[in-house]
Amino acid sequence: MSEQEQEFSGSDVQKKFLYLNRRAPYGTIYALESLEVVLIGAAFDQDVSLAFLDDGVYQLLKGQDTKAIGMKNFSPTYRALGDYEVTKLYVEKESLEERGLSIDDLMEITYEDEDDDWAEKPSIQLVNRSEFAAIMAAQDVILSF
Amino acid sequence: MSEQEQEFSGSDVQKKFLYLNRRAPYGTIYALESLEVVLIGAAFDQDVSLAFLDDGVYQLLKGQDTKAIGMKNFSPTYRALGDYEVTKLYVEKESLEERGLSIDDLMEITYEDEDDDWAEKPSIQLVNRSEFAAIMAAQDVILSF
Amino acid sequence: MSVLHTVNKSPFEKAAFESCLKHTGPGDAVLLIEDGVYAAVKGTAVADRIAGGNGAVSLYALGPDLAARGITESAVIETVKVVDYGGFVDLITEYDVSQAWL
Amino acid sequence: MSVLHTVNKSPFEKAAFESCLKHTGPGDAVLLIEDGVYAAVKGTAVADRIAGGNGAVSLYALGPDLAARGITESAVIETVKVVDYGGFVDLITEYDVSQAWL
Amino acid sequence: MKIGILVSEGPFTHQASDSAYQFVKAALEKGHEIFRVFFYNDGVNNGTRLTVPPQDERNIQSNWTELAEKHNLDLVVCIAAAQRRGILDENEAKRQGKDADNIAPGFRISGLGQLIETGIESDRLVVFGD
Amino acid sequence: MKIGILVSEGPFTHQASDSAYQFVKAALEKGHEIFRVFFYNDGVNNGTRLTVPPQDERNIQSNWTELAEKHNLDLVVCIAAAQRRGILDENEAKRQGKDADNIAPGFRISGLGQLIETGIESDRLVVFGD
Repeated sequence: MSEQEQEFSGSDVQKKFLYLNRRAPYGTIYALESLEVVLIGAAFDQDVSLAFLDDGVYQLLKGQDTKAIGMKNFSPTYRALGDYEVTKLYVEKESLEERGLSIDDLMEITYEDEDDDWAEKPSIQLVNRSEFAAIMAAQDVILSF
Repeated sequence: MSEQEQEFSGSDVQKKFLYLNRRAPYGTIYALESLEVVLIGAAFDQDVSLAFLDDGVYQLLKGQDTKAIGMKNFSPTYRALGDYEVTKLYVEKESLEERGLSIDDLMEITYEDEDDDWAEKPSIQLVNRSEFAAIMAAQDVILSF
Repeated sequence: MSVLHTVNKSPFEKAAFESCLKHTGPGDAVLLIEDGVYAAVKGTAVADRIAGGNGAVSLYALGPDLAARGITESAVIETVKVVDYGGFVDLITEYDVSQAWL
Repeated sequence: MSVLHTVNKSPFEKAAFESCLKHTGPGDAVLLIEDGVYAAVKGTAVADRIAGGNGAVSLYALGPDLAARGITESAVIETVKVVDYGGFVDLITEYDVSQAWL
Repeated sequence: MKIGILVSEGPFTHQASDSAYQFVKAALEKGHEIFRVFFYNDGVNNGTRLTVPPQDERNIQSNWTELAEKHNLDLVVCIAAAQRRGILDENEAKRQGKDADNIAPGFRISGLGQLIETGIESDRLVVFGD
Repeated sequence: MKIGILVSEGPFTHQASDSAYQFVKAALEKGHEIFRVFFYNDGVNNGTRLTVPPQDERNIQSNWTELAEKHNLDLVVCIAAAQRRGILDENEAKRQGKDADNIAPGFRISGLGQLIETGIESDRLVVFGD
């Protein structure tokens, strides 16, 4: 990995990557393996956003406790995304509402803004369904899981 | 297989097996691998029924031609089920209707009734949604794919 | 004869939950497991399918799958009983046959 | 910038098709492949989602997947253009980015 | 009671194998007999000994293998499904002219008849899939 | 154009790998360049040489291997996803203390960075999954 990182850190190609998450955690592995791509991808100095819509919003729910199903609880990793300079997490408002959820049901995910004296800011941005088409159209690469 | 067949052909255990098919062919392998269980299961002198509901009704559509996707067209196998003494194929009427289909869009599947001078009879029986709960409740084993 | 129906899919992602509800008979039960447990939550767009549902059908949800997904028992619709894996086993033995809505 | 959306799931089984339609912008296109092609058929319970749909979005279905499933081109809704794998490639190059609704 | 299990999905990607494992453990604790666990469709992928999951995650294959050893479980991988997906034991590898096999300890490869037999011989058959 | 491909599902169970294969063939016929085919999630299962599909069915693995030979394609299997699912090459088998490997000719195992690189270097990235 470090070789690749070096190879690209000097490159002036910077693309807009969107990771689009539409599936719940644990029932399938897609949420976890998507997150693993995001963490590796963070080494490549690209412009990264994550989107959570449909059942993808369930990935961010507070209070996940996987002990009794014998699987690893990977939800704390989302809160570490700020350390990887992944700071744009778009969550669809309508997807939350259909599921009886509000932003208060989601984990608090923040980052320190280096352009603003390292002030702590929320990473999650609520986005209306109608705005998502524009977000997608602004990307160079969409990885959907 | 033949060993098992012998072992069970003498057994007086006869159970009602229902194979419940709810998925379309080709997009996933479940339809094909369900059919493979039915064919092997036919060697075991059990009381076998197949049910097709939801997207499962697509498995029986006429005129499937898989040349251009490079996959094997396994739909002719359904027409051979009569030779395996698999003669009860329940198709849900409402599932057909929602998909704009009628029984005329399905393959003709028949069997020769040994109790009726080998008269050729249709294997497919249209069943209303409301009747399916009773069909399921009458089974000893339901294998769903 | 009575049927235990299991649903392991989110009602928002797949038609399995809806199809299951349309195919239950009196005396049957529905057990929500894996991503199916999201159907047991109060206040969602599908909650009335359970809350206002067929009283002749008993409803269960698997506690370990609720907890994994961050759903507290107080968020679960009152008519849904929460069971653990042992309760899942008991349901399988209590009902005559099981049908998995995959 | 314009987006090519691909849908590979049956509209009767999964919410992907419906979610895709809700997230297209003007100038986008939707290509139905694999089990997604069932959404292109006339006279189904979801046909009006396409036929009465957003005219600003172009609709395509993959011919090889239609044929495999026994769907003749005459059964396909008029506003849906049928393409082969070469046409799929052309669409990918014509639109700026693609999004797969899995 | 005598309970049979069908697992239709591979490890990790879907929860099916995990759910089946937890169910089987609970059933054994309650004194039930597990007639057989039959692995079909992608379920055959549970039976490869070549997996190396991350150290902080469960090892689904070895979980099954250990449970089988402890309770003398019969874990059967469908031969037809296994051939499509590249799961082989030593005999099958030889017969198919392959230079390696990958079946895990505690699993055996056999025919689909073993699934039908599970349905006939068990009081209940429970299906875990996608 | 330079096109990158992501395949997220294994062979046979979902059509994803077949669709990707047909797409890649068509793209090559039209003179496009395939930068890389990256296999992730269950997609890594496309890269085992131990499959023995029925003789009247397509062999998905050998289809990919032959296409790669003919067109010098770069077929990359994600190492992390492969470890979870038991896909190993000789080096990995040695490193993990496993007694066999199963990677198919024409496939190589590498890191997730190769997927990001595919996104950066390709004009288009096309995802085939479930």
